[in-house]
Amino acid sequence: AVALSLAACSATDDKAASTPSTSAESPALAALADLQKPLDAYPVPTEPIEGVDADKGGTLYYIPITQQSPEFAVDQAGVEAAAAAVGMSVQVCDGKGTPTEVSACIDHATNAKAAGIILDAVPYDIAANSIAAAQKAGIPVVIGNQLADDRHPSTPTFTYTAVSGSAQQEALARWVIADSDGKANVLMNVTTDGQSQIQYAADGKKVFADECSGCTVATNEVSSANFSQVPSSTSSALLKNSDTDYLIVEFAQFLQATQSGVQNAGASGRITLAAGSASLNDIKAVASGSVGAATAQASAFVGWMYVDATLRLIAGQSVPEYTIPIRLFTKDTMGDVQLTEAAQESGEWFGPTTFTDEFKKLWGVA
Amino acid sequence: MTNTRTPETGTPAPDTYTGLVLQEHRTAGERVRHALGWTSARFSVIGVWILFVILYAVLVPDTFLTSGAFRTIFGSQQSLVFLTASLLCTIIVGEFVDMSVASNFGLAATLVTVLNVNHGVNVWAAAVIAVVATTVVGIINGLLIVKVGVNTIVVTLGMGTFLLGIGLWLSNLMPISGLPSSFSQIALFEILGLPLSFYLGLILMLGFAYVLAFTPLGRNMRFVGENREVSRLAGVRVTRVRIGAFVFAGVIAGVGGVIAAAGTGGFDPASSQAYLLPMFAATFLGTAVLFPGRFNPIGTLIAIYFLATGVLGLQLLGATSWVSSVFYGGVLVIAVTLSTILNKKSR
Amino acid sequence: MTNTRTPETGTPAPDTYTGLVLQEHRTAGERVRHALGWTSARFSVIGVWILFVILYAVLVPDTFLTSGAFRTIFGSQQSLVFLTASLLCTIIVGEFVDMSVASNFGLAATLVTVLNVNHGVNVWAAAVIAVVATTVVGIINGLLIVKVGVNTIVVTLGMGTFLLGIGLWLSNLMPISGLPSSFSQIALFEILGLPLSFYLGLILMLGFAYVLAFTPLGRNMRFVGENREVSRLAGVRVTRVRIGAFVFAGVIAGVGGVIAAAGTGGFDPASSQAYLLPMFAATFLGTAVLFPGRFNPIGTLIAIYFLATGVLGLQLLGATSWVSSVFYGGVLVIAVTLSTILNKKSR
Amino acid sequence: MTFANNRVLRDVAIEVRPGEIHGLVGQNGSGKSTLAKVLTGLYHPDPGTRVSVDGTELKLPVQPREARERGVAVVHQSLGLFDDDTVLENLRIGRHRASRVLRRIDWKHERAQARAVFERLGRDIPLDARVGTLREEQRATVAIARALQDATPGRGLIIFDESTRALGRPSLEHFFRILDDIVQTGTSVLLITHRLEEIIDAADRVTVLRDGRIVEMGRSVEGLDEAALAELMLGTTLTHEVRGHASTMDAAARPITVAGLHGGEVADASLQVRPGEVLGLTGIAGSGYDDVPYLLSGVTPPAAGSLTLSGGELGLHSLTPGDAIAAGVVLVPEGREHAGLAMGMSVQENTVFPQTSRARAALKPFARSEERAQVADWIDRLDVRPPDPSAIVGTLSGGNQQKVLLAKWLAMDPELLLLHEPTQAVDVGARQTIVAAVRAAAASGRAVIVAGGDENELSLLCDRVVVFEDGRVSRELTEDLTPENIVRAIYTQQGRSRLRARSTDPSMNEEEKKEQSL
Ligand SMILES: Nc1ncnc2c1ncn2[C@@H]1O[C@H](COP(=O)(O)OP(=O)(O)OP(=O)(O)O)[C@@H](O)[C@H]1O
Ligand SMILES: Nc1ncnc2c1ncn2[C@@H]1O[C@H](COP(=O)(O)OP(=O)(O)OP(=O)(O)O)[C@@H](O)[C@H]1O
Ligand SMILES: [Mg+2]
Ligand SMILES: [Mg+2]
Repeated sequence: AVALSLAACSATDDKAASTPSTSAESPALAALADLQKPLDAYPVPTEPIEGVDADKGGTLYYIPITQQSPEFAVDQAGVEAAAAAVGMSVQVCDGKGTPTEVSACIDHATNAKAAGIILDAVPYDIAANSIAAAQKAGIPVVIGNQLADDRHPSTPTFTYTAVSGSAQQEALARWVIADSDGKANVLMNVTTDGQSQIQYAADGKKVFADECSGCTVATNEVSSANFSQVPSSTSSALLKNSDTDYLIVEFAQFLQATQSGVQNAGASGRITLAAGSASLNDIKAVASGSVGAATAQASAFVGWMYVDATLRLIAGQSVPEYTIPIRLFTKDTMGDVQLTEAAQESGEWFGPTTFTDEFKKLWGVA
Repeated sequence: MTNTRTPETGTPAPDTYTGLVLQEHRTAGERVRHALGWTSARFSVIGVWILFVILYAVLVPDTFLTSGAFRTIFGSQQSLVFLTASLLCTIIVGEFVDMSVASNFGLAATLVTVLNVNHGVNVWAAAVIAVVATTVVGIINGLLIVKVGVNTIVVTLGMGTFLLGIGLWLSNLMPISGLPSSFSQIALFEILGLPLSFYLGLILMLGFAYVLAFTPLGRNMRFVGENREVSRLAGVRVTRVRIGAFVFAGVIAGVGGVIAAAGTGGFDPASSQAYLLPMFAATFLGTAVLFPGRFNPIGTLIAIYFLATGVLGLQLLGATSWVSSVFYGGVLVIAVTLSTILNKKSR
Repeated sequence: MTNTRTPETGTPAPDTYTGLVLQEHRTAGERVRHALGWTSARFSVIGVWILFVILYAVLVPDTFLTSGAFRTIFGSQQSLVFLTASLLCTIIVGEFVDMSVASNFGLAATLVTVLNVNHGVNVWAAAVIAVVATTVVGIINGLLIVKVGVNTIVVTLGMGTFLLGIGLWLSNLMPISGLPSSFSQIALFEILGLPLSFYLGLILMLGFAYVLAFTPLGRNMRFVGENREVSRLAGVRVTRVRIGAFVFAGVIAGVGGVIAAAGTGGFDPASSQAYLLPMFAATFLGTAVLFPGRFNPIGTLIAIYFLATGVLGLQLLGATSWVSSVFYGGVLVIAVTLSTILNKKSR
Repeated sequence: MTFANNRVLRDVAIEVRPGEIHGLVGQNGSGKSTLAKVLTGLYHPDPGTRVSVDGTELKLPVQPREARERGVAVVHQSLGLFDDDTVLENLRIGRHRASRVLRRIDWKHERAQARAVFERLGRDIPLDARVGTLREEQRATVAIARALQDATPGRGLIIFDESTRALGRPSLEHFFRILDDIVQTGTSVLLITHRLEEIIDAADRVTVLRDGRIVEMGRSVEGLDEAALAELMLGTTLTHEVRGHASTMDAAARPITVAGLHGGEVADASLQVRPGEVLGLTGIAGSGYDDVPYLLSGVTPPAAGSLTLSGGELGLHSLTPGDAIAAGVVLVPEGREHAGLAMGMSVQENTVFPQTSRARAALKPFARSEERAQVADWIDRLDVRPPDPSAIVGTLSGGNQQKVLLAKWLAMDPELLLLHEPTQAVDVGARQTIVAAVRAAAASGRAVIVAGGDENELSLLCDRVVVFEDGRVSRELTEDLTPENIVRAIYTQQGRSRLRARSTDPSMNEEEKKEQSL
């Protein structure tokens, strides 16, 4: 609730400085404009947590599905900073992308009587037993970067946190619509690695269906399992849809492979690229103009959010509806954004970096 | 390897494994050095393992010296144990690295889950079907390689890719789960703080080692691996032994896959390729343990837990993922190189 | 090929397995079948390739029969061409599959980008440094394997993992990019609608094939691969040839990596492992082309574009990603099996 | 029996009587080994084949195991031993007995078995020695022992495929004494060999194969002599199997001298050989004579010594094969598969290989057509069959491979030609061609050194023979180099006695037959 009102008021404030690229004054476009600049304040929850200092000395286990993927590095930094703030230590365990490794990590956390377990982008399914075991042992488990799985609903010791995937896809869709003045032939490289990713893309598609009668959308499925085939499948998709002028890459990790695919199909000239879940490097690409637009989420905030959620579970409190700030970067609206790793980890791209203090206040460790 | 005797000189070539040549005439000093080399060639890895343990115990006592860490090291490597056992089956009869093992393993894990969860097949029936499937794969590999005479890597690499595709199709590219928790007991049931699957893996490897060391079958397998033609002339049923090895490899991979699925409650077929590397690493590192230059189950088992210890320790020290790659690679090269040199010295 | 009669006896000399000797006893039918077997063993893959082309041309003419499709097939495989060439270097001199090629390739691609983008080194200097680095890797491989005598797979597998780690460390786990577009011309500059890198790959493979077929060096390489002792007795510096092969493998991988980086403007080190499979597939499928049972550059080149065609066509037909895995695996096994059988028949 | 499209045995029917030594002779590639392998189930014969042992028929294809149980044992041409394993392991491989429950091997029992066999053989070879460390002769003994242990006295058939080729004279005579004992019991022996003397002396009857067909089945050796037998094998009268060459030595020319040669088992040997002369080196196993060629060609680096050629002195220490070849010293080694030829390559490539192997301009293409012409010439000179430069060497029969190996090195036009066992396991026809070629090389002014243990070979080839003892030259034979004299010189104590003092004729009662027709 909190977060929503925040977004709303910021929207009203910024009416004046509207987006350069478009003329029409629809709320959608206004929202789009807002997405292109930092927030005035991060959507930090308001409900404080009691007895956090009791958690001092505990160990949080942070388990990303794989460490070989940039965004988790930033999440991890956030988690570590946040944990440090409450005097907890963080143990990182690389899921290495395999069910057995992820399970092993969770079991390790359970065996080690962890204060809490944070699973980043880990589908419940690939470690179902271990997660269940962890909960049986009374250890709070937080899953992030995954849509809630109805078959495994939240419990007092287990919760999903908010995701920004859909928001990013919708933002990209709106940008494409605006940028093409409502006449875009879009190809989406949809990641089929999991249910969540598919859902995000679907939400993005829906925007085109609802808000752009003049647009066509084709999709091309890519997956980590067949990484080596991303270029050729992109090429073939472009061959099939020779009138494509916008290519949305759901996850920037496939951006380079997609680009080679575009090159091979000889379509470099006519295609504008847009990518979601971008990290520093991709945003540099936007700055250099080789990518039209990119969305990113405030990963630093995500780290703090994970810890906040965990602390609430530990304290037995209910977990609020978080909102993860996202931003849409385009060459001419990103202004003087600092393209450095420091900036990325501080979260300054998305808003005032003071949100860490606000969290600390909530936790009573300021 | 074939006839290693060099006709030119009539002198024996140095032995590939146990360098027992020319031991007769040696001075005391030489004998000592030889003994040293001999020992270190066999136990250096174990020594390094102990070193690691001590190191970590000093650096991160409160996390490393816990039953939790212990259980993590010994309770989390079953998949690797089964995979390497399956790989050893064929390597020992002289077939070069079977690239289909990982995918075959994945196939079993995927099949059992899909059949049970998506198609409501009784989980035990599903398990049996899964193992049968992997066995059939083994038979096909065997027939193509042994009877038709196609290159081993081609067949297994192709089969591996093929099975990966099948697995992805079955699960329709997504992680799947939902096996009944009762079933998970075949993997997770705890004995002395370690899951049943650990003991299963242990028994498998020890049994394997026993067969190789003490039974006629084991000897025939080794001989066939050493030199096919000579074994045939000596009256070993080469064809049967070789095909048998592939079939067994299939069975083991299947059982391993089912147990893995039971343990995690599901599987992600896309991930099966991720096992290839640690699997090879452990198997080859095993040649630097106990029997230098020789593939052997016990050595492999030790290598697996050695690597697990190393990686866990690094993680406890907060190293990022690239470190463990470097560790894996570095250890593999250095350990095997050392043991090769030492083993030569000990001649 | 003629068949002979021994002057004394008037009956043909039964001197070969090749059956030529007894041709005169063969019915016309047999002779035809023999000739057929001979041809099909060599050209079946090419035939199938043509079949695919026709098939796709009929099924999806408007997308497949376009310059775009042509470009996609022939303009997208350079990385594979360089990787397989590098792999062939060592295979030809009888070293078993070099597992470090892909990572070495990745190292070069990562280095050139990191040095230029993150450390502002002049891009050409960076390229040179990258190639030097991969060459050094080749030298180390060579020394360990040839001089020290460590198992090839162990060294290369370990080295591969190690380099993967290094690559991830250099790029700090992120895909990197930002190479100057001027530099990208060494890969993308268009000639007759195909990028320069395509022609570079072509020249590399043809040159390689020429060296093997027509020059003393090539002959020495093949003899060393065939029988080291025989080569040594003929005065070939076997060690030098073997180490040389590894060094060259390093150079080629490096150049390939740099070109790949130039083409995409950067690299994702995590992706280098994704090349392993197609690389092996193409190399081994190459043994079913032109010279059955022999690794040969031209065959490999054909295999690469054959696979590319097959996969693209499937994708144009709307097949999901698992289909192409099945295709890769299936084709590999079937093609090589057939050519093996046919080749036996044609004896 | 057919390999792919190549029928190598055509309608062969052979019958071995109980208690006889049955000789089987034929040219290289005539199918002797194949016949042996069919009988033991290693190869699958074509339909219509019948094999019966001791009256009862075997079902086809012969299963190796069943054949063995019926007492059909074989010592293969290539012994079939694991050099990296002990004598005991080699002896018992494939014959281990496992305990009931645990399936363990009972090594006590295994040792007992092994000892028993060696006792029967009257040989004592350490059971734990690695076979790789044994001499060729001992290796042969191990292989023979392995076959004997399968043979139950009184029944079955033992096949020896050129098992005697590596045996020195004393062991040879001992070997036939053992055979005599064996056949006494009623077990039959099929003896495959190229040493016709063995047939004449030892066999009861002989069967002759030519091009996979039977030309003589079970002809009694009474009244046969080696010439007659050779004639049967080749289908032509052999001009001579006795040395009939005039010396081509050029006494005037400066001799090639080897001084103070050390290394391998050679301890300070000095030799002289003149252009046009063929010098033979021989001695008992271990005397070091067979190391000399490898030392002189830098294949096994000598400890010390010098070699003086017309071009000047060549320091042997740190001599590489490359240097040796450059200096005009070439080696035709023993062991075609191991060191002689690349079996997977064509005749042409193998023949011209040494000429390009050290090329300075490693990337300058070689002249294919010239090479082809040259190879065609050599194929013609040495009568290689089939005369097809593009034939894969591995598909040629032993004799023809040996010819290619010789051509390969003669084509280098050397000053000093070193040979080791140039005609081992080669039939009389091929042997003649090879001898002629070597003599021709000598005649054209090359110095030739032949190291060999086969007195017949030496007597055919050499102008002069030196005998080694303990790594030194001990005796020298200059005139009338008959096999007898050579053997006497090698084994000073005793000369050549008849191989087998035939005992009373084998019992021809109850007519059992081991028959087979393909
Ligand atoms: N017609 C043939 N041509 C060439 N080689 C053959 C032929 N038939 C069999 N072989 C070879 O002989 C070997 C023995 O055949 P076989 O199938 O009997 O194997 P084995 O060792 O006897 O095993 P098993 O008895 O269990 O079948 C085969 O591996 C094959 O290579
Ligand atoms: N495994 C095989 N595959 C195909 N052809 C073979 C095989 N083994 C032998 N041959 C061919 O069969 C024929 C008979 O070979 P075999 O070895 O029986 O001759 P051999 O009489 O033993 O000659 P040698 O006196 O040299 O031993 C030869 O032409 C040989 O090329
Ligand atoms: Mg033969
Ligand atoms: Mg033979």
